Amino acid sequence: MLIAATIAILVVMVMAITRGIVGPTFYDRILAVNMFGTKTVLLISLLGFVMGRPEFLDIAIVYALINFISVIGVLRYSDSSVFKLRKQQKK
Amino acid sequence: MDTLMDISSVLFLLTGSFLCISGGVGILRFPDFYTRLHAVGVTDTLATAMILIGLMLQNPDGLVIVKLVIVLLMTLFINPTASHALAQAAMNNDLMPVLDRKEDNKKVKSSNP
Amino acid sequence: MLMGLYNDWVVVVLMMVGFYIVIAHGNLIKKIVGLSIFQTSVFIFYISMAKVEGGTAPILAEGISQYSNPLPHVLILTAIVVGIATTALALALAVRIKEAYGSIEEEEIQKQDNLDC
Amino acid sequence: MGVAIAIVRMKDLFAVIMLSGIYGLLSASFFVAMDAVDVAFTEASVGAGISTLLMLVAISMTGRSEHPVRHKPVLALVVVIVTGGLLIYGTLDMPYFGSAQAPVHQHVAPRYINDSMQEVGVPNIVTSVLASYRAFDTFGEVIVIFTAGMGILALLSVLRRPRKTAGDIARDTAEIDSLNDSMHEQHLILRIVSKMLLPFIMLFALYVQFHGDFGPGGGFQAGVIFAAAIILYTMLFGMSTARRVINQSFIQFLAATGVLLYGSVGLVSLLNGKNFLDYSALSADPIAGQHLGILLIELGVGITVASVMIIIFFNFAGRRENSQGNNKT
Repeated sequence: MLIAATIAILVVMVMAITRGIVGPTFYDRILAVNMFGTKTVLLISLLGFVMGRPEFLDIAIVYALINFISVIGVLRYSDSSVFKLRKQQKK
Repeated sequence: MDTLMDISSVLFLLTGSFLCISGGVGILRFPDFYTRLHAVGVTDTLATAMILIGLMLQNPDGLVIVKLVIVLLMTLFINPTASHALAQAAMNNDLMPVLDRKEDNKKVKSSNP
Repeated sequence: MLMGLYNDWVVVVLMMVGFYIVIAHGNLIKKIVGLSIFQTSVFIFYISMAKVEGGTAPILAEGISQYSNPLPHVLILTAIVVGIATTALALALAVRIKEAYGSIEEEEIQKQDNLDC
Repeated sequence: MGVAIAIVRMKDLFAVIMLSGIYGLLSASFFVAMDAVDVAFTEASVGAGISTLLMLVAISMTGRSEHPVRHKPVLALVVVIVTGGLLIYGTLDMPYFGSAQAPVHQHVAPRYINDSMQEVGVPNIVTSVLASYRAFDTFGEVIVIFTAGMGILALLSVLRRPRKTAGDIARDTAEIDSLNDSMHEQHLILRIVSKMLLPFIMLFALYVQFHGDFGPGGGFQAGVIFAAAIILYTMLFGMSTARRVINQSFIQFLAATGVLLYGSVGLVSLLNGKNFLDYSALSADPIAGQHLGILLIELGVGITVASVMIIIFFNFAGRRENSQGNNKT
């Protein structure tokens, strides 16, 4: 059962990567990264159980936190006026 | 009691996996950013909760459960916040949703250079 | 029979991707990304070397007799943190180059240098 | 897994950075699958979080588009293929994946696995090797990190800008403050949630720091997580607020303190008549001495890593804000 869930998550990860590569706007890419992060949290906690040593959940916690921080950071620095200016110049 | 735990754990895990996959299909198939965000934002949180609860039922060991609860709380706080921030940033940078009809779409684009 | 080596091949492919980026692209930031890919391939190489069939993570617990090799883990653990420090240094250099030359494309920088001479 | 990663090499820079973030996450889960939990821990916090952020800040300063003009990549491709072919030919002599007879597992590793419990008394072998058997290496690594921090300080330091008059500074800060205020109103929810999370992140970093003897974790990881917490604060509340909380010179002082703490532990054991960094000299009971030594050393490592990361980030972000301010005027 755990294995089935792991496989499902791997499939979803592949989907997220596809969106991250295809993604027309960069918000799509950020979304893909965010989703990928949450899936990694799940994958790591599942892997811990599959391998029979579930005490390594610390890594999953770190992931959840770091994922949040990196999404915020990406938004903070892509929201910047530099990007906006460049966009207007292009148009 | 054990079988009950097992069955409910399997049920939770299955629901979680199903939600995960539907979110994955959503992010691939939906036409624009906001619908994709909707698909992912909604399913992700619930799927994570489901799978983590399923895992909790698998192993009734003290520290592990505490850590799982921490992960669960973190995701419950973080995921909606991240989705909110994403949507707001996209909105602020004039990313318009794809509308229903083609003509509408053109109008929006022309009014929004 | 050759399937036992697939991890090495993954590493080689990754390494070559990183190498290609470094030598074929002119953009300095892209080069740094390529370098970090190269670096990670080396990490994966070490870690896959440390894996022992049937072993678990090298944290002693009761009832487990076989562990993976801890030595490569130690080397890579420090290498990752040192790697980020050096990457940051490289990025800082790129930023300074941008400020001095107004560009981070290798060719343009070279052109400007030639003009100066 | 590797095949998916091979696609990282295209698109414009922003996409490249995003994909390298995904790549970091992917390689970290790969490390978990390979039993290297400590390494996965580090890669999770470093590869996925901090390095992506730094690259983003860097491209926000240098511009995000890459020039398409490239002189023939054919030559490069040939070089790459030849090198790759040779390397693959070389791998044919490698031991198979996961075999326990590989030469790597024959030399010192069995001793570490079998004896570290008696000699060092720490269940996490990675920590015991890192901080006790190979403490000298780690000392070198910490110094490398410290030096990198110093280098960035030298390259990007904001203090070397031409002096402004007091009026200019006041106007600038007022401008930045108003900019920050408008941003804060936008990000009200983010701010509140992060404010709630921050103490937990810091608490978790301390847990990782001091639990490193028993589970995955240690100074390097804890330092990075702690720095990540501060970086989150800086991103949401603005540089000027963060500078008010954490003084730049204090951070520089801390970075040096970490290295010195590490070195002085070695000196103390030297003065007590043992080898440099031999902790059994620290206490009458060798095992207790080892524990104390590892604790102190991890603390030194943690302090240095955290403060160097904060220095790096502050300098990048401060540089960026400065250049933006200059563009405006």
